[in-house]
Amino acid sequence: MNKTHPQPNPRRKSIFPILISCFFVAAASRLQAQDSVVDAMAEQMPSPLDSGDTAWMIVATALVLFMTLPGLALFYGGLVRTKNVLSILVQCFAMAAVMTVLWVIYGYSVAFNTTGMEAGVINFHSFFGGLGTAFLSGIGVESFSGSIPESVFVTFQMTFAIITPALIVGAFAERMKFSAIMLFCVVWFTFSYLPICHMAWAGDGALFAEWGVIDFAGGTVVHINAGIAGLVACLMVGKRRGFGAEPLAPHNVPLTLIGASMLWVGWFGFNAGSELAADGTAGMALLVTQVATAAAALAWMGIEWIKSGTPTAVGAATGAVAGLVAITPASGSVGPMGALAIGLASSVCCYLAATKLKRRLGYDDSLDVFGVHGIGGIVGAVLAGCFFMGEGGAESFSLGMQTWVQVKSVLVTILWSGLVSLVTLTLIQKTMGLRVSEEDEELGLDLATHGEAGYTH
Amino acid sequence: MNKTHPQPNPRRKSIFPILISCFFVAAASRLQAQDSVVDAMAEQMPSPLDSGDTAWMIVATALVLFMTLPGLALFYGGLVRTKNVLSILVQCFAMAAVMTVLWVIYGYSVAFNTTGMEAGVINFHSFFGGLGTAFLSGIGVESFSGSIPESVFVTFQMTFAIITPALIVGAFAERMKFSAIMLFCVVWFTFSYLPICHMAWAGDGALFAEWGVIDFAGGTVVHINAGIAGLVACLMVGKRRGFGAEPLAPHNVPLTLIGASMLWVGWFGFNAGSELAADGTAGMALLVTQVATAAAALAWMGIEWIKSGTPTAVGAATGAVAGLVAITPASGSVGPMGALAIGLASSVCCYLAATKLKRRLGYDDSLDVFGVHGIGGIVGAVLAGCFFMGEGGAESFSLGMQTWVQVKSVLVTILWSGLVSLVTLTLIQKTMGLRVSEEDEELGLDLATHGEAGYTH
Amino acid sequence: MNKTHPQPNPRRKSIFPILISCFFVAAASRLQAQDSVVDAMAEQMPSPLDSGDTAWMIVATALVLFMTLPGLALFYGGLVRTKNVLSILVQCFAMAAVMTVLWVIYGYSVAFNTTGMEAGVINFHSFFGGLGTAFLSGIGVESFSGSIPESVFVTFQMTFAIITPALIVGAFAERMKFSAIMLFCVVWFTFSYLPICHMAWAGDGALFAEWGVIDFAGGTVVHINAGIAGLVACLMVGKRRGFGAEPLAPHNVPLTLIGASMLWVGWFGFNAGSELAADGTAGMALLVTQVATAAAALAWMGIEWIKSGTPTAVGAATGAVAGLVAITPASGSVGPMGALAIGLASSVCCYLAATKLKRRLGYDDSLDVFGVHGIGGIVGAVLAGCFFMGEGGAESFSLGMQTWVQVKSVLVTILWSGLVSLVTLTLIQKTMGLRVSEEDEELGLDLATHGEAGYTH
Amino acid sequence: MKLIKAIIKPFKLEEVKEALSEIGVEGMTVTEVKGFGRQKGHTEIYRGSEYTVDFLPKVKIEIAVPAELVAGTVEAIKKAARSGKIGDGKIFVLPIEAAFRIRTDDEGESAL
Amino acid sequence: MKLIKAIIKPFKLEEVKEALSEIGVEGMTVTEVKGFGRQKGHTEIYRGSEYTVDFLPKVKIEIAVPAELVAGTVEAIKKAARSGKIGDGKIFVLPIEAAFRIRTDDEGESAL
Amino acid sequence: MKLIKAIIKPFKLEEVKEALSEIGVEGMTVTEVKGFGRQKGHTEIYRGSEYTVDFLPKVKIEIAVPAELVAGTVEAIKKAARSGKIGDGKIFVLPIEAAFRIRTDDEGESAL
Ligand SMILES: Nc1ncnc2c1ncn2[C@@H]1O[C@H](COP(=O)(O)OP(=O)(O)O)[C@@H](O)[C@H]1O
Ligand SMILES: Nc1ncnc2c1ncn2[C@@H]1O[C@H](COP(=O)(O)OP(=O)(O)O)[C@@H](O)[C@H]1O
Ligand SMILES: Nc1ncnc2c1ncn2[C@@H]1O[C@H](COP(=O)(O)OP(=O)(O)O)[C@@H](O)[C@H]1O
Repeated sequence: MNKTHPQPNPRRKSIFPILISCFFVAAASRLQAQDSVVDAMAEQMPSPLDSGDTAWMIVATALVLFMTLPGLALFYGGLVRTKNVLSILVQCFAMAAVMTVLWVIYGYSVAFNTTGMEAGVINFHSFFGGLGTAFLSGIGVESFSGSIPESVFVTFQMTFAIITPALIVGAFAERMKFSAIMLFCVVWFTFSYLPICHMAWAGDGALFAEWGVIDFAGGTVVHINAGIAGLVACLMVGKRRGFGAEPLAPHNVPLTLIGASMLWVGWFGFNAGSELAADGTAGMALLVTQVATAAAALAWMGIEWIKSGTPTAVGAATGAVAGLVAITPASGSVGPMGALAIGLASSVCCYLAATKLKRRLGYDDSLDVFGVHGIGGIVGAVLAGCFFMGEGGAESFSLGMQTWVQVKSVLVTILWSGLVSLVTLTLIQKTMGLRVSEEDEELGLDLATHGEAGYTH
Repeated sequence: MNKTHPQPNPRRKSIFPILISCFFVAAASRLQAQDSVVDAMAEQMPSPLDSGDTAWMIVATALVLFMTLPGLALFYGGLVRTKNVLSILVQCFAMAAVMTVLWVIYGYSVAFNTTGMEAGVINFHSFFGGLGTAFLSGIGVESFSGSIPESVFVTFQMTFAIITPALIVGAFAERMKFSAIMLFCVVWFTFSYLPICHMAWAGDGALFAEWGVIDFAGGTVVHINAGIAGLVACLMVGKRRGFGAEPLAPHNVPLTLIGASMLWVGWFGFNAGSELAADGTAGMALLVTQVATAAAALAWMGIEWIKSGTPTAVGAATGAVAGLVAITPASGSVGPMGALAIGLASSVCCYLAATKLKRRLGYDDSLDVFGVHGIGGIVGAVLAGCFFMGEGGAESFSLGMQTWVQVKSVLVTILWSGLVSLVTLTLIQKTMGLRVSEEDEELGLDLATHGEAGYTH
Repeated sequence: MNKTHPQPNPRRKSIFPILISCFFVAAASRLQAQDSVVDAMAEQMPSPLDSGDTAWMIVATALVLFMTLPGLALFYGGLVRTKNVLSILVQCFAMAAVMTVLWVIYGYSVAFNTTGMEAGVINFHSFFGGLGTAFLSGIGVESFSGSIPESVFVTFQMTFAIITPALIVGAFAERMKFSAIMLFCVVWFTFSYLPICHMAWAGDGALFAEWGVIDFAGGTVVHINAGIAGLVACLMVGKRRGFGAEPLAPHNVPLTLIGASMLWVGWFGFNAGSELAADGTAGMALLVTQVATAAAALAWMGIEWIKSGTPTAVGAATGAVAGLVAITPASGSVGPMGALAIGLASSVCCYLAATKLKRRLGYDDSLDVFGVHGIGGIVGAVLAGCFFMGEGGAESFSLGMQTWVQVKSVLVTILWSGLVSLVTLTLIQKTMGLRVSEEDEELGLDLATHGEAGYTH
Repeated sequence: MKLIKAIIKPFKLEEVKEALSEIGVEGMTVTEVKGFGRQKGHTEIYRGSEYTVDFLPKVKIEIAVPAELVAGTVEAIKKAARSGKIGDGKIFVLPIEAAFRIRTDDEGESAL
Repeated sequence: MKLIKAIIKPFKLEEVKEALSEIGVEGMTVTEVKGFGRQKGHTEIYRGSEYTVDFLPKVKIEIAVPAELVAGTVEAIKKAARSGKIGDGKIFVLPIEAAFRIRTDDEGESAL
Repeated sequence: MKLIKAIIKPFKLEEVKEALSEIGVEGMTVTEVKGFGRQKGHTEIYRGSEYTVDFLPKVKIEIAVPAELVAGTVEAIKKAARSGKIGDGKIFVLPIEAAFRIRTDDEGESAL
């Protein structure tokens, strides 16, 4: 909602490269001539650049990439068994690489291009952006998005497009084919990530924006979206061998804690960066992110302490992530006391989902993608409609229209992502198959798929 | 000394929530109406916000949190034995979570509220701040502290309040009860961290400020304060089983080196961030931090090379930390040559403390909290009174009044923290006990206290 | 080329301390008096400080240090065998410590002092800077370099001087004497790093600057320079015991992936930081760095997938680094499509070098310093002369004069670094010897040289 | 008394343990080992060099049993550990001359 | 010659080593193993699922000794390794038919 | 059948494996162990306290062979594993009473 997005720029269309043309050629042959007049004009206007905002957004971008590499990779990598640690790391690396390339080819354009959008009108472009900025056509050193260079905006948003599919892989860890994962994620990125991102953040005329949904940093776009995809996928891929019978315990909890800490720190870029400026709202997002996370970590450890007397390390980390997820959509509008409440609520709900619900229903969401990101995202998205902070710092709570609007956006996201995931995975299953052979699962994906062992003593 | 602190704000008092009222209710019901006039006035004044300073301080905050999670957690975690690695990680996580919550409830107010303070007057409020900003009452998106949002100042200072008690846990690693640790740290935070922080940084009327003490980034507040608490605690908790007889060697030195490196990098946020702005002083703090750290790491490795021919990895890391600690109070006032001298001096003193002194006196300060933070903090605090940099970059050395002022602040901190620690630990020992059972110590705290193993092969 | 460098400052000469005088004395006795008039004048001019640029450059400095500690240390540390992991970590730590001290003593001055330089004139000072800023003489809180404090510029450049020799150690990992490594690196830093850095970045009158070479962030200065030194060194030190016969497999691939991720994230500071400001060029450097890295990681994994069906984790990491290296010199002048091309090209070339070429020629460049940094740097430096981005974002490709200029700078760097390395290593070999004993190599450098084991279970 | 040494595939450990519990074998000692035999190792690739990993992860189980239980124990292990693929492992039987329980002063079969 | 195999609790290793040194046993080989027996493992919790860890960490010591030293060695181990709690471990004695020192051409008892 | 247990220096493993292959020994089981013997450990330093590491890393090889191959196997190991320095290790030969291949129903020497 607070995203500044680039205005549609007429000269972009003139050099729009045909999508299917090889990008290599595009790199070498972009036409230069016709832009000179427009450029000359641009040079006479005072630059909108704010160096402080730019400084912050470059760093925020680095922080969000840091969340995936190495943050999430380690968080997940530590939770699997020794024989599968590299499979997780490779998947996260591959996701970062593939999504980057797709983002510059068409992702950024489908997500943020505003051609054809109109305030108050719901049309095709309320769901999908146009292709006018495909290949980042027309984005140069002098292109701006608000007070920051558009290149920074492009890269910042790219890091969100990287982490979202990377989050999903936790749900079917330790058993899904690498090729199937990559194919699924590319399709899902195109047909679920990009449109939900567009609906939420492309500005006037986009579905959620028209509804007035509050999703500051990605409750629907990132967490619910990924959480639902994870749930569908783990149901379709099936349980790991030994699930329920053996412990399948994490092989390296310190790695998981390093990862969780990096997620925590990187999330400041995610949430406070979503303001796209270094100002009071960014500052408050920083504060409430910290408060919600702390409250959630505390709550999870507290529940464990009460239930079994042993507050665990994995619990502390999982609780922290549950808090981070839930504060995400609300981080631009709540105050510290609302953040405390959101953190506590999310931790309790995610705890129940990751333990009771999962056991009851018997699905093997290996690293609790649905349990933490799906549920935490829903809790946060809904509560973002209840808690508000006034200008003087006074906070209030209400259950009203905004809450209902939030619920609508949650439902749309659940259905959309669920449907895209279901269809895509069914097609893959019918053709190339989703799952590695029993033998490969037994040997471990590291050796079977990547021909490498994680550790050699 | 260079800290900008928020001015007391009359409207805050009107909505001061009673401390004991549940913060949950507070979150939902803060009154909004009466502030509107004041807010309207505020809006007409030009905003004091500097986006560059804000950008830097958001990042500095992230860097200081990064020092604790995962920095310190790994530095300490690698130094203990396999069976206790998670206990350290959980303690650091729990510290981050608990101190965050306490900080927003009352910590920030007790540390930085200036009600009742007067330049030149020593009174109760020279030691403790008032409760007017408890629950961060009145701090909104438009509240500023100097040129940055007050929310950022609150969070930045919060990260200092997190790392200080987290530092202490190294002294009694591998043997103290988790419940006793948490209780001790909460009490110590309230009665030792908050007042020393207030004395040093709350501005005119605060004890150290009145004396003219130089403590740019926390020599007294953080390092001496924690170092003394660690010494008292490890004396009271007693030695680890096997101390002196077996090696009790670090289980994973690479983890320790990762942690030390993160401390090093994060410390730029700690020291250069303490300027609260992105300016020449911050830049110089960056430079001198790097120089002192390098000199100290070099010195420690050099001593080892001379003594045994084997410069160790743990030695390099410990030396670096000794340098970082010592430059902390001086980082706003010395130049690069002074930093070289401080780094070398600190490394030599800490080396002697962590080896000779500890062996001579026979206490088991497991991870050298006193040896490095206590001693390094004292060296730095005193030498901060000796080395100065003039505006043109010229540096000078003198032993004079300033040195004496520094010594006074060191002594106050030692006595204050020592007393608070002694009383608190005695009470805990008498009631719930400080130490785990012999069996649990043997089994390891990970399984005994947290019901989890660090590594599963 | 885009580096802002400090103007020669007349008052600096007046307090130039004699290099051989003990720096300790220098620290204490810098003269203060004569500068007062100049300072008074300086104070009346409006400060050139831009807080946003300063904020970014402080962070960029932290990011580049982060690349070495812990980034590179872990990347390399994971790739060696268990028994040598600490040797790598200690070498990286020691490099950071030693280069910092040398940088403030004379390095910065030899690299960036502009005394005696004149546009259009090639003389001694086109290769070596003067000693006027040795001991950072005259650099104070009010010294600026462009819009940022000179202290920040000094520290930022220092981090480049740290990582470059640290890169080299990968070439002769697991077998070279620690003392020989340190001696070699000190000499090489003085006679190869400093002059190449001066030629490229000291501004008008410097060799590469006069030629019009494009080296935005260090293709020649850092990567080719280090890659060639690595090649010469690994040839002279000889192969590891068992090379060719046994696998000598990495002991901890997750460590390597953590390190590679940190290199990736930190590299934003390296490349976007080389703009020395938070502006559109920095933003574009951020974007193209990300794109080239992703393309290269993808290409490496793709090659492996095609050749053996198993895209490896080490391959993904190595590919990413190959992309990062190649985009470095070009990151200030290409656009995203050029970056894609450079990333792909580099990955293919480095893959061939690290596998075919190395096997064909039979040298043991243990961690592929030449294969990735040398070759990737050459690919990037040459292609930086071929791809250009116009102001409106249009990109073009040409093979012309600029390409030839780039090739010349590459050749100079290869010859210069090769010669310095050869002479230095020959002298060391003749005197103290380059290599540890067979027994020590067998036992592992950790125990043999550093008296410590990496892991204790 | 005899010492039964069985070398099996790691993922069969749980099944073997259960099979032994069923026939009343209450104690055993397990070691992670690397096996070299007819079973071919997989191929790993490192920086373009292929090499075959000869040594495969196996698990060694040592069980001290009274002589009369040897046949049943061996049978139980064979059944539980068999996957039918090459590399399933071996069972060796060695003589034990004396056995002691450290905690008590039990000796011989009562120490098992 | 006999081979003494002792399975003990890990934290007793130092004490056992010292006890053996005292009676003149100069060599031994130690392996980290996992034991399964009467001693109950602890309970771990992972994401809300409790499970009991059956296999406990133990240390196996192998010592080759001349037949006449067996009794003394067993006694020394028993004394040093006993904590009196369940799970203290076992000692087995096996026959050795030949022994060699690799470095020299010593055979039999002189090889020990 | 006999069980040959050899304790050697880790870096000799490859050479021993090759020597055994040459004389036709096709199977073996390898364990990482720690050895205590005449060979002195190195000294480590931790925070100013020196201590000697007594236990040195060794590798234990277990090979079941028909009785008639014992002499040749021992010889091959001795030759390949000898460095001539203290700590080269030991070879012990123990009797095996029965052997089984898990995959098939082979027993005795045909199971090896
Ligand atoms: N002669 C032997 N002595 C000791 N261990 C052996 C011997 N032969 C095989 N092994 C062990 O048994 C394992 C399986 O043997 P292998 O020949 O691969 O298959 P199979 O058991 O199907 O014959 C090996 O990995 C090794 O650990
Ligand atoms: N029959 C057996 N064969 C081999 N090892 C055994 C056997 N029984 C017990 N052990 C080993 O001895 C250890 C201790 O045995 P346990 O039954 O727990 O207690 P105790 O030694 O007090 O009887 C076990 O963990 C296992 O390693
Ligand atoms: N009596 C013994 N029983 C079992 N293992 C032994 C015995 N003596 C030595 N070893 C093993 O053999 C290794 C080498 O023995 P050591 O006495 O150091 O040298 P050497 O083999 O040259 O005599 C030891 O580290 C240990 O693992």
